[in-house]
Amino acid sequence: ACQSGENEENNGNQAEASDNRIEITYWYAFGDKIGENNENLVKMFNESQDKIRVKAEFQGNYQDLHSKTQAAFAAKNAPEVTLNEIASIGVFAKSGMTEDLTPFIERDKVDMDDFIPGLMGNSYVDGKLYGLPYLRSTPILYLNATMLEEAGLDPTGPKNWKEFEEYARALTKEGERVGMSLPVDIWFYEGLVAQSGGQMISDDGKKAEFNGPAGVEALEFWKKLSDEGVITFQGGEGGADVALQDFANERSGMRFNSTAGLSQMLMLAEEQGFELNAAFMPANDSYGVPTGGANLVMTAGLEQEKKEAAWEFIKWMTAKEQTIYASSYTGYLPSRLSAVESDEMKKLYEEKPQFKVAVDQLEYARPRPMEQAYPEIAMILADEIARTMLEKDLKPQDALDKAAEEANNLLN
Amino acid sequence: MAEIRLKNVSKIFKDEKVVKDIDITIKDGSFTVIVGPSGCGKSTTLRMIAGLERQTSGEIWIGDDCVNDTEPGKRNIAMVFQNYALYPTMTVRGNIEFGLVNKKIPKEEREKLIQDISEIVGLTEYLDQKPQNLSGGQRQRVALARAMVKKPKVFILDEPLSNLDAKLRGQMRIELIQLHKKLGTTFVYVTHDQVEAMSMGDEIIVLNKGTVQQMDSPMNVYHNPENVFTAEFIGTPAMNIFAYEKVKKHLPPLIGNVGFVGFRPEHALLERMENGSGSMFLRLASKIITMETLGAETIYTVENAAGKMNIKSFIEPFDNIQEITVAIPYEKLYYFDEQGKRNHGAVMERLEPVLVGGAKA
Amino acid sequence: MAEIRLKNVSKIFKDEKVVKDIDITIKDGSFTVIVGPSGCGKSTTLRMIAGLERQTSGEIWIGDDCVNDTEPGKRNIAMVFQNYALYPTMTVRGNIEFGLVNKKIPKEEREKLIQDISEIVGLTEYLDQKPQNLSGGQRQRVALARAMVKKPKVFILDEPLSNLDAKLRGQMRIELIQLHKKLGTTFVYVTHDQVEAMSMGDEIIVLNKGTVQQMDSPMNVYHNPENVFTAEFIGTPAMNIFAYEKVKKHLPPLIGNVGFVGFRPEHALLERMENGSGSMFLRLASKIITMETLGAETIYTVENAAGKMNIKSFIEPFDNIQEITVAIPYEKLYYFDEQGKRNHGAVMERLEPVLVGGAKA
Amino acid sequence: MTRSSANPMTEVMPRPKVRNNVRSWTRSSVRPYVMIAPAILVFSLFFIYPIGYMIYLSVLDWNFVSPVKDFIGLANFKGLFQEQKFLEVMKNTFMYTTLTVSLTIVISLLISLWLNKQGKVYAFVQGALFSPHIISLVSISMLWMWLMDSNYGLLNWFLNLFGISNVPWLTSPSTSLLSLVIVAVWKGIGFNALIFIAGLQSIPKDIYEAAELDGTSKVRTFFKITLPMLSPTLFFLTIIGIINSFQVFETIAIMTQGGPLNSTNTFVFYIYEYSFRFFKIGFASAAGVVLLVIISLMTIVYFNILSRRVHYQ
Amino acid sequence: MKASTIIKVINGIGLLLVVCIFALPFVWMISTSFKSLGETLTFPPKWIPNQLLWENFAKAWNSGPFLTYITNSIIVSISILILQFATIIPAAYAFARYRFKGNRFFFGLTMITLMIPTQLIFLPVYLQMSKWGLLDTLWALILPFASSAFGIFLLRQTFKQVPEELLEAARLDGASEWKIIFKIMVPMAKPTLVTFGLFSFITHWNDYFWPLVMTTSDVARTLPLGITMLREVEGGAAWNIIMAGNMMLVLPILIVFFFAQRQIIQAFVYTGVK
Ligand SMILES: Nc1ncnc2c1ncn2[C@@H]1O[C@H](COP(=O)(O)OP(=O)(O)OP(=O)(O)O)[C@@H](O)[C@H]1O
Ligand SMILES: Nc1ncnc2c1ncn2[C@@H]1O[C@H](COP(=O)(O)OP(=O)(O)OP(=O)(O)O)[C@@H](O)[C@H]1O
Ligand SMILES: [Mg+2]
Ligand SMILES: [Mg+2]
Repeated sequence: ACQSGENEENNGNQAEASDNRIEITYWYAFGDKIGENNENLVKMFNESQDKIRVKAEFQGNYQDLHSKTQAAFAAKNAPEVTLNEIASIGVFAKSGMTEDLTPFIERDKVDMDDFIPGLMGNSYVDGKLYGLPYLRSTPILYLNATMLEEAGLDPTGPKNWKEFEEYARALTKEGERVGMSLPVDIWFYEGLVAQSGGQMISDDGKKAEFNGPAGVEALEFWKKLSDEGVITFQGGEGGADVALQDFANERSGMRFNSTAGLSQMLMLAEEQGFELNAAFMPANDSYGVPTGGANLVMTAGLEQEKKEAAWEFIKWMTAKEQTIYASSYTGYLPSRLSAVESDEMKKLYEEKPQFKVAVDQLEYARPRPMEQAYPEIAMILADEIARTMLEKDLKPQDALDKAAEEANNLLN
Repeated sequence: MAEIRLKNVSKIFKDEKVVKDIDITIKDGSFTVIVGPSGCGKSTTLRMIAGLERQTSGEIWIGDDCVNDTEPGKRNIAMVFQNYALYPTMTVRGNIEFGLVNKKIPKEEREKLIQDISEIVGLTEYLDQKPQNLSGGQRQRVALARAMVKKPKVFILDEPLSNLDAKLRGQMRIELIQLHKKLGTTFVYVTHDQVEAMSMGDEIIVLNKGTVQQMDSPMNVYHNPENVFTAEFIGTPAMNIFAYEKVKKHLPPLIGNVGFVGFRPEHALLERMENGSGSMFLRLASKIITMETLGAETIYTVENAAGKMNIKSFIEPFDNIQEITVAIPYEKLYYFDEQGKRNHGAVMERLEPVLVGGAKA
Repeated sequence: MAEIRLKNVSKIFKDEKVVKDIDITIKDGSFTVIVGPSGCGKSTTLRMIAGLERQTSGEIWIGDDCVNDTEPGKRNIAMVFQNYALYPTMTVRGNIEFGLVNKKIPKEEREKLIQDISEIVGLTEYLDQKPQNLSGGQRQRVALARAMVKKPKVFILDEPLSNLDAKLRGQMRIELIQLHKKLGTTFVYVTHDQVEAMSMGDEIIVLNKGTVQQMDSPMNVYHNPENVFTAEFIGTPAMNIFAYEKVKKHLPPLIGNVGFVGFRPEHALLERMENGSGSMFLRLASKIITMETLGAETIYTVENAAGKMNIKSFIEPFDNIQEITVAIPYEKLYYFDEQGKRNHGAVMERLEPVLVGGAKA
Repeated sequence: MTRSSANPMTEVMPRPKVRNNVRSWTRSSVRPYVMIAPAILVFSLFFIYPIGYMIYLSVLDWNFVSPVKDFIGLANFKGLFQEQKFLEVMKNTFMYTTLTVSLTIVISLLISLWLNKQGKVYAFVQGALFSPHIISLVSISMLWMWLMDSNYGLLNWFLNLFGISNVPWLTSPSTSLLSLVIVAVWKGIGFNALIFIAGLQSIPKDIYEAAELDGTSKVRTFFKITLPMLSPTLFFLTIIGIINSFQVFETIAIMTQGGPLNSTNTFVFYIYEYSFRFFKIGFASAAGVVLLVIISLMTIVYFNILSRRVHYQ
Repeated sequence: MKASTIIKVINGIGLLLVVCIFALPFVWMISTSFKSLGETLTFPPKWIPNQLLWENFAKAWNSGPFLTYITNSIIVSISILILQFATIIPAAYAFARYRFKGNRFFFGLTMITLMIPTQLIFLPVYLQMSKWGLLDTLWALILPFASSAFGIFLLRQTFKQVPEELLEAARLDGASEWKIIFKIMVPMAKPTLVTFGLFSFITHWNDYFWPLVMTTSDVARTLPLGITMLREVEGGAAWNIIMAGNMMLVLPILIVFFFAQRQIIQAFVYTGVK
């Protein structure tokens, strides 16, 4: 219809129209910097060779992207390459919507050891590789170093739960500020469970395990601090925004958030006039974090030619140079060891050491559950956690048992 | 210009026959008025002629064509509606022009026609107004102009003046009469208003419950009604009609089948009690119940052996008098049979046979 | 029951004074009719009496109370509106009951009142109908019942019959007269209709442009108009009025300031050309323009030296005659000064002074 | 002009005219169908057919992409009514609808009584009142989410000025649904008030005058005259309100995602969530069918009430 | 006298309050669109930004092909409007003026569609569109809304109020049915059509869900999608930019409305929504 010249800078895909390049489509989520990054990379890819042309198309947030991929798959016009939020890799793979990449890896002898192991947990389903890490993140602990110092605390932050508790207490001034303000987000809870040595779902994917000792301990820890008033939970959809605002307004001294927000946080801290530090999520038995973000996947059932093209593109996107580019453009994690060690990244880490924290923390990264029912389970669980915080008398164990019961129903 | 013939035309709505085998010929160039009580089928008859309603049976002829299957727009008929039915979104010009455009008459000719017509009805300066900015009379004129401009063979007007006030109605009445004279087209006109019917029509059709009661000239309908219905319907106040039984003893014996006797309110004389003598009069001792003085005339409602009756008098009203004698000349009496049909043959036995009934026409 | 007095009452809308210093007394128990052309302030006057509109200046008294500051609901007035203004969402019963409930009249009493009233107006069987299911006449009765049931001191009726058809109007007119007799309450009645005004009122107020032209009994207003406006306004066809100049030479010299001369259409005689002689008549050679035959009467429009005039005749219509003499008895002539005010003192010089003007009342 | 001369003419009547007429007759009887055809075609293609498809899906166990479609009869429906969450969703939907519709109507009726006046000022205020209606729900949701922020929102800041402590708004299950209702009411008042004003203006003035003469108090006039006279408008707005409330989606998707604790999850969002987040097409379709049944019942009730109970002039 | 002045003052304050309650959020929106990111987060909130950051608008504008979005929005909204007029006018006329077999059935069908949420039906429509190859084209955004049950409903009410004599007069004037519709009925229903047109335009101008589902690339995307894109960032939303974007969405329609307001009230007085 009506394309104007306006978007040429964004779309590198409408250059010379009628050559015999293979056309493939690539869907991505999120706009702003992330969107620009995608568009730029695709443009670079299209310019880097003359056999394949990729069309990059924005599809909303991860949920929108997934829904639309699914609908498009049913309508048989799915994009060749798309993103799977890592917890959904399993769903897509198991319902046959994504292609097993293992043969390509083996054929092209891709050096799988170069990918940071912590990020690979969510790439395999039933032992087969279904996606390669692309824009990935983990939660980290953001600290208002200025405030910590004022309170006489070490600005590098708490190392374990005990210290975290002390920090939170020390930072809290009733009615004025709290130690940490955070949304009810299963992602963080997964971290705490991992730190306590447990996991969310059993290995065979048939049973909920978050109501085991590790899960209960995590929730009890949260509930204790919440009841005490040194951390506050922000319910609802806007919870994350509130937590951010609390932190920005110095009404909380610490914050859990994705590494993806680091650039924005640095900017904010500067504007608000405080120093920002980043640290590992505190350890309990050990450190431990889930990862986030999305992997690149190929949709199933493509013609051979398109398959090859799609693979070329995925391979290129996850190569070292592109990883470096994406990481420095967006603040997401670099997914390759070689990238982390590259000069570019090293330079960046020197300037902004906060970025390094997340990479280092990856050593303790755990895969997220990938069962088809997990989105629903996560919601049930989040509800129960929120309820635990609200209802003084609700025992964490009971709440988790209830959630687990529903989860088990869904898993079988 | 054309004659209209209805041949055995009937109309059934749902299960009700509202027009019953009407069989009339409306003369070419006549001004025919249809009167009758509400719901008697006047509008339905007009609408069948116009083609807005299809007759259930029978034939309708306009001039030499049977129009049974002709669309309204093709019948060469113009209609003026009770509430004008002007197109509110068009100007006066647009209203008049609309029918012409549909007939695909070229622009110049249209312009000229509109110019002419609007001069005739005196609307030239209002041509670019919307109807809602005009007064009742002006709207009426627009409706007329819209009808006239099509040069129809027949004009149909369904109570066109009933929404106007008395003064304007009088004025428009005269204009319509003059218009009819000028155009010479057949007019079929429905009205509720006695005065309109009497003063405008060459021919009056009295309708009741879907059947024609009488079709005649206004004077004949007034002075020579064919039945009780027409007699009572035409004239204000209505003709006084009472059972023959009740006045039998006051009258010379009658030859012929007589059920009812009637007389017009203005034909009775009112006499003071005392001088109640003289023959050739039906005399009834009466009591005055109410008296309406209307300037030039006075209407008395009186009660007597025959029941209540209205008397119209042009002389100065009697005040303070209750008892009175009503005297009706024998020759002003009308006779009807039990079915309410006029009995023209009824005569008084003891007198030399006179032509009974007041009519001379 | 109460007398109504308006003392110097005026009403200004925006910048326009639509009622100008009206100063009248409406007699207790009278049936007073207000007539006047459209927009002359009739409704406004009524609405001020009812309290729906506040007068700009002056005082309104009902009985012994100055009601300037009394709410409409407290003035003990009932009003019947032109389009009835029935509450469409309530049944007939609800409509009648509504005012009573406001007055906190107990249920049983209400029931009885409604029963009585609905019998009087003949609505008993329609009590549970909604107004929209009733005919025009029935709605009118509901409006009356609603007004009557409150037993008001004053009834105000603003063109209550104008939406009814002729037959029904005649009937309701009689019902209203009887109602007034029965109740004996003061009625103030606005109408456009001559016949209503003349036949119903004890007293007529003629209003023009917000000022009272004449207030008198119907007969006096008809036979003894105080000015050209009243003379022309009352009577159908209207009084014929022409400039004195035009007939000066046909009349004996007059003493007094005379600008206009008039006569009622029914007071003129029509004579065949030949026998145009005899004194004591104003004779004008005329040409008949149109002739409307209305059964009992014929109305001629004639043209002569004085202009166009209407003549009403109760004799058989002349056919085929164009030239005619109109003869008006001197004593039936009315004289007005240049401002249109009646000159009662004008007399003919050469004759013994007679009481000029046809009126005797 | 005698009868005998007329009869032959009837017989000579040219037949073609009749045939012509037959054609025009058929045309006129087909005409209404031709006229509604485009609209009905659009509705069939884009509304009726999908509904049929949805009904078909509701008896399947299918994840939408896999080739396996198991027919499971009414199992989805059974599952639906056994699910605590679905019952909550029904409850939420009804609560939301009832609250939204009744509050909107009551408030906008009061406002319209007040603002039903002529003049530039009133026209401006009416315009301001209506303005939320013309703005995208997406914008509105974003705006209100932020106004209702429990710590930093303008709303709480404002309440604090009056010494009222923070209301949790969207973040607590006890206030979240109410918060959505507030947004819907805020958005709906202008539209409703506008239509009420139109309704008020079409009530004849003399009825009020008659009531005044009957000595009716203002309150009684309102309940006995105004309200019944407004019943068609009231009814129209109620039904439109109910339809809109049943369809609420954007505000929930943007402001709460059905939470917290499922407290704002309503029909449409639930259906959307189940089909697209949890890949349970059959299940979601079953919920859709339940919604459809409710909607159809409402339609029937609507038409019946319309033809019976409401006052029309 | 005094009491009436007090009432006037109270009334005035009331009016102001109403304007505030309904208009302040927009003032807030405008204010925010000029703020810096930090300012949007401060508490207590600031009404007037320290400085007007016009670049927020530039930023919002540059975050996507907004010219395309706007053109698409206009094309879609206007095409829908035209198609709707073309389909609802004859349909409403037929429903209002003809008695035909199935009248009630078809009208009932129409009314049911009025009550069906799009979220319920988009999936099969999506599959259909895909079959026809219309996905990600403006057709997919236009065709499903080529008719409107609400429009038919409103217009039918209006048409029903047109006196029968008017149509008969036109028939006697030799006008065809179509001519009657377009020369008599449509002009008489103008206020209703304007109102419906405005509502339809608002609805489709603002529609978020349908374009989101039916489009996969910027070629066919509309303004609301462009705006929401601003919010879809994993880190945290930049409210100043979002509000700047929303301003672009809201302003045109706000302007249109202030011109059409009188007509709308009129339309409802006429139809009485009966
Ligand atoms: N379309 C219709 N459907 C059913 N009945 C009808 C229809 N039109 C008229 N009628 C009935 O036919 C009868 C005659 O109606 P018509 O309108 O011809 O009366 P009318 O003489 O014109 O009355 P009015 O003086 O009140 O105008 C009435 O009983 C009326 O109810
Ligand atoms: N509310 C009002 N505002 C402004 N002018 C008004 C108002 N009501 C009446 N008028 C004007 O006052 C004058 C008198 O009106 P009123 O209604 O009293 O006339 P009327 O004699 O009852 O006329 P009609 O016979 O037509 O009913 C008219 O010119 C009218 O336009
Ligand atoms: Mg009729
Ligand atoms: Mg009046």
